[in-house]
Amino acid sequence: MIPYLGRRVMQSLLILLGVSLITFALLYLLPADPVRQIAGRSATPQTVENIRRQLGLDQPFVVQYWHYLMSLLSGDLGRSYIQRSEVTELIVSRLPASLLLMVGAILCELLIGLTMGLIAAVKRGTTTDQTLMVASFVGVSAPQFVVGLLLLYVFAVRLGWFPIGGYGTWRHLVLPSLTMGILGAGWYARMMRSSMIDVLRQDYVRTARAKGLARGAILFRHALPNAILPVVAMIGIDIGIFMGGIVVVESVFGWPGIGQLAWQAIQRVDIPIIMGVTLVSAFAIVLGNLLADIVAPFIDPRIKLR
Amino acid sequence: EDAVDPNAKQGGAITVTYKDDVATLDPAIGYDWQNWSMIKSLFDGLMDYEPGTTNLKPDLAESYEIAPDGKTFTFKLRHGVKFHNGREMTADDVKYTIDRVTNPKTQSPGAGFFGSIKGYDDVAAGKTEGLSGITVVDPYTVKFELTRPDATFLHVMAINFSHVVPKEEVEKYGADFGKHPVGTGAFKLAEWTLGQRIVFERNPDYWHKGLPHLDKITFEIGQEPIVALLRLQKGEIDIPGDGIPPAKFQEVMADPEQKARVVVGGQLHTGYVTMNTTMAPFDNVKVRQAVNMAINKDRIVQLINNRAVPANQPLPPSMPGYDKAFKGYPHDVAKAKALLAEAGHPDGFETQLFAMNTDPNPRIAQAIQQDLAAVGIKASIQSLAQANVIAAGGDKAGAPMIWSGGMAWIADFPDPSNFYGPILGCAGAVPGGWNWSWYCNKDLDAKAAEADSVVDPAKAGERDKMWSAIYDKIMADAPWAPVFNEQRFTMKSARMGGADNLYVDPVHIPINYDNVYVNDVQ
Amino acid sequence: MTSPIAPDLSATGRLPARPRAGVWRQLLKRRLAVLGLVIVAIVLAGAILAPWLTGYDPNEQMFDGLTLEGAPLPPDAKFWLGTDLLGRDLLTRILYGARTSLIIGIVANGVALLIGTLVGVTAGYFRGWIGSVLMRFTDLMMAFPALLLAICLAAVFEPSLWIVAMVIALVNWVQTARVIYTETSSLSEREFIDAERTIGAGAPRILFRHILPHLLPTIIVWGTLGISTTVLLEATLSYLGIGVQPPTASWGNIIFENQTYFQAAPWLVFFPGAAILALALAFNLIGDALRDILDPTQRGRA
Amino acid sequence: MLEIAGLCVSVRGEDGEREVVSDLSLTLKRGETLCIAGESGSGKSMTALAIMQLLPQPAARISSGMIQLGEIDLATLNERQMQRIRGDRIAMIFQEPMTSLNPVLSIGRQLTESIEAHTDLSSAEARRRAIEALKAVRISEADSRLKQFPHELSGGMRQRVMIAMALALKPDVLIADEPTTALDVTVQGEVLELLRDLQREHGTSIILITHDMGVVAEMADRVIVMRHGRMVEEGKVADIFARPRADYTRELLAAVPRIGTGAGRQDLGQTIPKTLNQVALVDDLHVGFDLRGGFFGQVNRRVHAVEGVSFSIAPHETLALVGESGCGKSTTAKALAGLVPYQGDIVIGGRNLSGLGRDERKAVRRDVQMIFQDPYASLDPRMRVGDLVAEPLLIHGIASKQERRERVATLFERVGLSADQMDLYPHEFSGGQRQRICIARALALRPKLIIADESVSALDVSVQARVLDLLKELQREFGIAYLFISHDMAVVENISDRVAVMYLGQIVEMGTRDQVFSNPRHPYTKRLIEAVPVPDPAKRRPRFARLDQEIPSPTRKIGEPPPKLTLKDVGNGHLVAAS
Ligand SMILES: Nc1ncnc2c1ncn2[C@@H]1O[C@H](COP(=O)(O)OP(=O)(O)OP(=O)(O)O)[C@@H](O)[C@H]1O
Ligand SMILES: Nc1ncnc2c1ncn2[C@@H]1O[C@H](COP(=O)(O)OP(=O)(O)OP(=O)(O)O)[C@@H](O)[C@H]1O
Ligand SMILES: [Mg+2]
Ligand SMILES: [Mg+2]
Repeated sequence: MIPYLGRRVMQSLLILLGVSLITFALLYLLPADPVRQIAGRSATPQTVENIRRQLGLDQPFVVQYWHYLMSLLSGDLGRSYIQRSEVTELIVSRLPASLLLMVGAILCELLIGLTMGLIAAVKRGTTTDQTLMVASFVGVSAPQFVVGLLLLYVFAVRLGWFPIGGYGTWRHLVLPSLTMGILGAGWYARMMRSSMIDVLRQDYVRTARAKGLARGAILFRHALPNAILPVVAMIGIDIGIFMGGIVVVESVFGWPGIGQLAWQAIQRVDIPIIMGVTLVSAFAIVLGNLLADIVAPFIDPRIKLR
Repeated sequence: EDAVDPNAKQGGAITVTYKDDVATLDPAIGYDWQNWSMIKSLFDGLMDYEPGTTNLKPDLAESYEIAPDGKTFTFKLRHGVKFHNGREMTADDVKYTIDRVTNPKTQSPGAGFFGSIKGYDDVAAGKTEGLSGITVVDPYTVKFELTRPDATFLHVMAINFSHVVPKEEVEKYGADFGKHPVGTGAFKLAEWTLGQRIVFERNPDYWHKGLPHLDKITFEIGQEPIVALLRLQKGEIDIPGDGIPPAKFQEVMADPEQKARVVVGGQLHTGYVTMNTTMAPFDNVKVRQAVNMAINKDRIVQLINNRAVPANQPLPPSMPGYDKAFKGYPHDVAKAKALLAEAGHPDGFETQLFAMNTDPNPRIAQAIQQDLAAVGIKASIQSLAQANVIAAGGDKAGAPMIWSGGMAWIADFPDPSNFYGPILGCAGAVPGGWNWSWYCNKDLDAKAAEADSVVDPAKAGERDKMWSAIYDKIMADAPWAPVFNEQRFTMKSARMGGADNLYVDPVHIPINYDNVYVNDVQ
Repeated sequence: MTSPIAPDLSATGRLPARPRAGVWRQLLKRRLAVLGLVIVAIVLAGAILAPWLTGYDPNEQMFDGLTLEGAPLPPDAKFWLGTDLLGRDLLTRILYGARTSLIIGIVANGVALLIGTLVGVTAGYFRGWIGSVLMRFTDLMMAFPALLLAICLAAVFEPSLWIVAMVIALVNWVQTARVIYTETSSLSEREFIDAERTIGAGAPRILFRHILPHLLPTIIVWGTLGISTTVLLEATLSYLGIGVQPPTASWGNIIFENQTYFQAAPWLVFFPGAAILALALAFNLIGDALRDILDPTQRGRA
Repeated sequence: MLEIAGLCVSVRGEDGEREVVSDLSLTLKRGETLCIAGESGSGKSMTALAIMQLLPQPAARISSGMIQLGEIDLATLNERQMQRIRGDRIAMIFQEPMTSLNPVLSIGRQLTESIEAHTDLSSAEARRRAIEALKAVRISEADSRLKQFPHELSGGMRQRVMIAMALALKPDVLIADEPTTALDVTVQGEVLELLRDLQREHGTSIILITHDMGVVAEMADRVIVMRHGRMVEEGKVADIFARPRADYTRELLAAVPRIGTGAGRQDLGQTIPKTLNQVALVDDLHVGFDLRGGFFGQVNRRVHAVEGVSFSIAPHETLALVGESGCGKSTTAKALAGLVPYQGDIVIGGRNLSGLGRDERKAVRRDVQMIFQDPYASLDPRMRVGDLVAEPLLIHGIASKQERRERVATLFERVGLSADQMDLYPHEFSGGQRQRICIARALALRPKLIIADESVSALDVSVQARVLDLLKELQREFGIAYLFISHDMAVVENISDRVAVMYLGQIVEMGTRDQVFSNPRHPYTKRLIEAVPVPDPAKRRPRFARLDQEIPSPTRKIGEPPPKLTLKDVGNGHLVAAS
């Protein structure tokens, strides 16, 4: 376990290094000048040059990246060009909200998706099954912005069950999590269905029935843990997909997470923030995959960490 | 001191929402429309404008004196003005403030505004620190010496970059001063939760007695405009800072109750299409004129739900120097075609139209595209992120045509010169500049300099005329096709009080925080 | 389980060629698959025949297409699906938009699938250093925010439909590669692959004739799910100004341009949304059927 | 105890319903063992599943008949009522111990849950009962085993756990569906012994389904023989073996391989001298699998799967490789077939495999073909069998398309299939047919050596007999040499010329068939032979001595290779390891 972790952590660090290098290079190649964004409309060319020099953006790429890497090692993500705050501070202040949303969303999608998949698998071939599978497709195909606004309109404005956007209590969390979750639920429902159908065919399910176990015990104790393994592996991938959706959902619900931060930074070419958020999200993805791999042996003892 | 609104009630709190983060509240750095007016409430400058108007008035300065040659400005400071930290503001602070803004280390985007002060060049080049042109005569008198007469100097003393900051606080917080702003303004910062909320509370020691009216302003950040409007309709907030979203505009205007809470006003804004005068075929004035005639401005205004008025010249109507008599180019397809034929393009030509990618700009670009197609010009649209459009515009061979919307000119200060220098003058026609039509007319540059040396406030009318002439001449060369001047539609909650012009204040967007009040207190 | 035994060979005494062309016929025997085929056919026909199907130009901003206040018109006899915010006929735009969306949903998604499969299969079958390098690269790409990559790529190249399609392909292959990798590694442990090796089969043969057919179900699932995600990703890119450029219509950008109007003008979101859903569902129905048909062990099951 | 009358089970297929069990009646008395024998697909499992009401849904159903357990007619119960019967009054052990236990639940959990489901015992008591059950099936350290997972146990232990699970609640009836087919002879012996013990202690009635007549002879009180869903004969075990009435029963008994009857083979083993023209020569073969661990994933342990094995095979000769599961038989075969890297020398047809170029190796490959243990797993399920058989020809560029097709057709006929079956898929064949397809495929290239790795273990006796005959026939015809791997000593005795016994990666005894079978020297060989059940109820063996410890593991730390055994010639080339 420990050696395995050590190896994985090392690999993860390499991946993060790679991500930082590629991102930095891409941003360097971007045909948009961050300094002109900072300087704004009335700045004189001299002002622009001054700012460029101050930020070290007149240096060659390698030097810039080296400097970035060095300060990164000392835990410094730099200072935002536009917001002028420490990137670390900006990210730290917004990360909890995003993590909360992520947890909420993953819970939602697992809850909805797995339930749908489970029911569909058990009722395989029936109308229920077909309806659920069409529903899962709707989930995958619906634009999140529209879903979010619809939920907001119906449940917050019309019915008043939840607050209209904002952050704070669990009631604020429900609608954004649901919006995020609907997309993933579609994926999980399909995966769960096929893996459950597979498992229900297995001999050990028949053994369980032969022992006279109740249906619930068979489904939840015997079938589910076996069927859920591919789903767990998917959660790692899912975090990556999540990072894409977070931008839209956070902005619809006024959720103070890093998605909005990233979005604004991209719009304004605020390179330190883009770098920071990229690294954080890469970290989350790497961590998610690592966790999925670490959890797997607990679900299926046959799997060895290697 | 101005009179205070006698109907105003004291106290109460309001909530304003914004979609984007508030960047920084450091007056030397903050330079977007959102923090612009917030900074104005936290800090004060030597000069200011009468609320709801574009009329200059002394602010921290009690009075000022302009030498006859227009090169020396002496300001007498108000006594007993205190920073939020309790210390009294003096002339040293004024000098410190301007020195700081012009110091390259500060990275202020507004440093260039102070270019006329003596010693600026040395400071900008990093040779010295501190402008030789600013002298502290006594704690309540400060003198500015300029290298040339500058009629806009009083406006410069009113823009945020010159708002006075206390040295000790700046040094205490260093680069984080923008997160811990301390000024002399009507409000002081009470709370800043990154990404969520900023709270201003009333400055009880504000030198302008009776102001501000509100005890507290809460800015909620990260709210989608549509959601903000829903919340306004439910009475949860008072001002949606990003305005009425287009998708909801008609719903609001169709409801008399809601419509009554919408204040309409002009804005120091012009939306225009630039044509790169160094690039064929736009190097031919006839082609540029043809484009001016091809665009159906009424249709475009209709597209954006009539939230603008068609424009015919660079200056917006509420700007001094606006030429009411100027008729501009009419929408005339036949004539446009004829001009194109004269220019040697009877069958039109192919070109590109750049535009920023946020609604409604792509739509407007498509409308322009269709209008151009009607005269034979096939323009393909490049709808890009703001930064990319700006980059393309600053490259001489980058963009033949740019629709300016979304990045368009909102004046820094209400003066006709502000529409010339960086965006139409030779100074801006450099790589990385903002003169996207690369129009450089040395003659006009000279005329502009001449107009700006008319410093005497008494001759303001004369100066405005000079500027009108300049812009008329520009329109003859037609580097731009002005399209419309955006109107402001500010919506407020029913409890908000104060004159309407406070809600469409030309220099405070969305509203003038210092002077508005709420009706439901006491 | 048993299916009717192959044809009679008494006639000539020679062995007849075996019946291969069955896939189409089998597909046509399934009701749901036929429904899927019909939908795809309609979309294809709509895309190809668009100029003859409507009397409007997709980009023509009609004067009578907007109210005086500049609001779009709801569906009526003149504009069957209503008009958009520029006063253009929505039906016409959806028909023309099908061209873009089909290219994205089929070509871009297909290329992504191809890359993903290639990488996954290579890494899963060969293992060794090629495998590690490929999978580490996949991990890297997975950890990389796709949107950012898309933005940068699209900003470096000039946006055009084909660039957009390639950008989408370049960010979308990663998940497929992961899944295919896992499956290939377990497949190559199967005994019949060993059996192939003992008769001297080379890697290309094993990969193409034996491993690939077994990956088909997975490829089909990810392929069909990918249709709606890529079409929507194109829309997101348009929204960022790096998708297909206006006035070219695509289902995704129709939705994105108009999504804030979902209350004021619901038809602008509903119809293109329904189109995406129908296309994705249709491919899913066909894919499900194909999966069964191509899997001989599933023969004869309903 | 249990009575079945007129049971019909039908299965819905493409072309309507088909009866797979027709009009079956039987009674089972308390404490009795009833064996159901019959060929594959005769409806044995369906009968068992029908009793348990576990027929595969929705395809199969009981179309008529009644199943009476005591006073209750099981066929009329609903699912909930049936849950109470299952496990409690009727328990079942399934064919496949490897897949019948849930891989993600601990043994303890799987044992206690059925106890908890059927009794009001507290969880501590249930646990105690579970431990008792484990002890009853003689699993050592039952306490700590509860925490283990199925994959941590050997096949035999898993099957014992299955039995413990079935017996924990002391059911009235135990149905065991081929409980030992997948196991080694030695383990099979242990399991059967165990069933007998338990029956003696609890008086359980057992329905034992098997196609192994040896097992039937060993276990049964009464026997039912089934074919095509119908009972063809029923009677006391002694009667059935001594005086079979039905033709099919006779056929079945005739097909049973018996130790000591392999005399039909000419004794080539002694007459062929060790010459240079051996088909295959293996000298000091080593195969190890490195296991990684540690911080950097370095190799720290090695599975010594094959440790210094040497043998040779002459044309026309069959060398049998026998030994328990995991002793390295398959690995040896794989090394020969070029599927795993190895150390040592393998010479095929005079060419040493190491040091050959790519093309030469491909050419050698033509001479060595392999038939795998599981015919289903070794055929690509998505290819038509005709294509599969033609594939070797295609790869080696032999014959035109039309010729290939004709050759394949000939091969099909040669192995007893019809040419019109070429367009079917593997799953459309029975196990025996599939194995014949594999043989046809191996023959396509006219190899000099065929490696048959447990190629007949999974087949039922009649099919097995047919396949073995086929192999012998082909050998006579083409002079093919076989390396025949099996753990079934009876089969080995039947087909082999010489026998090598492997234990923990090394050969412990090697000699001609007669030397090994009539004069086994090594204790391990003796044990293997003793474990084979004799298909004659009159000759029931005395109790089979169980091994209490597990088989030692071939996995060792790096740098600690296992001790090397030296083989001693005890006369006429009969090699035995000193022990
Ligand atoms: N799920 C199913 N669907 C359709 N037919 C089936 C199914 N399971 C078994 N059959 C058919 O039912 C018949 C009886 O099968 P059964 O499993 O009882 O045979 P068996 O005697 O146990 O054979 P074996 O010795 O191979 O286990 C066979 O013809 C088989 O093809
Ligand atoms: N790829 C591998 N990696 C690690 N160990 C392996 C591998 N293949 C086989 N082994 C180990 O090598 C040993 C010999 O295995 P092998 O398959 O040769 O046994 P066998 O005699 O054929 O047994 P069976 O009768 O069960 O087929 C076993 O302990 C097995 O676990
Ligand atoms: Mg069976
Ligand atoms: Mg083996």
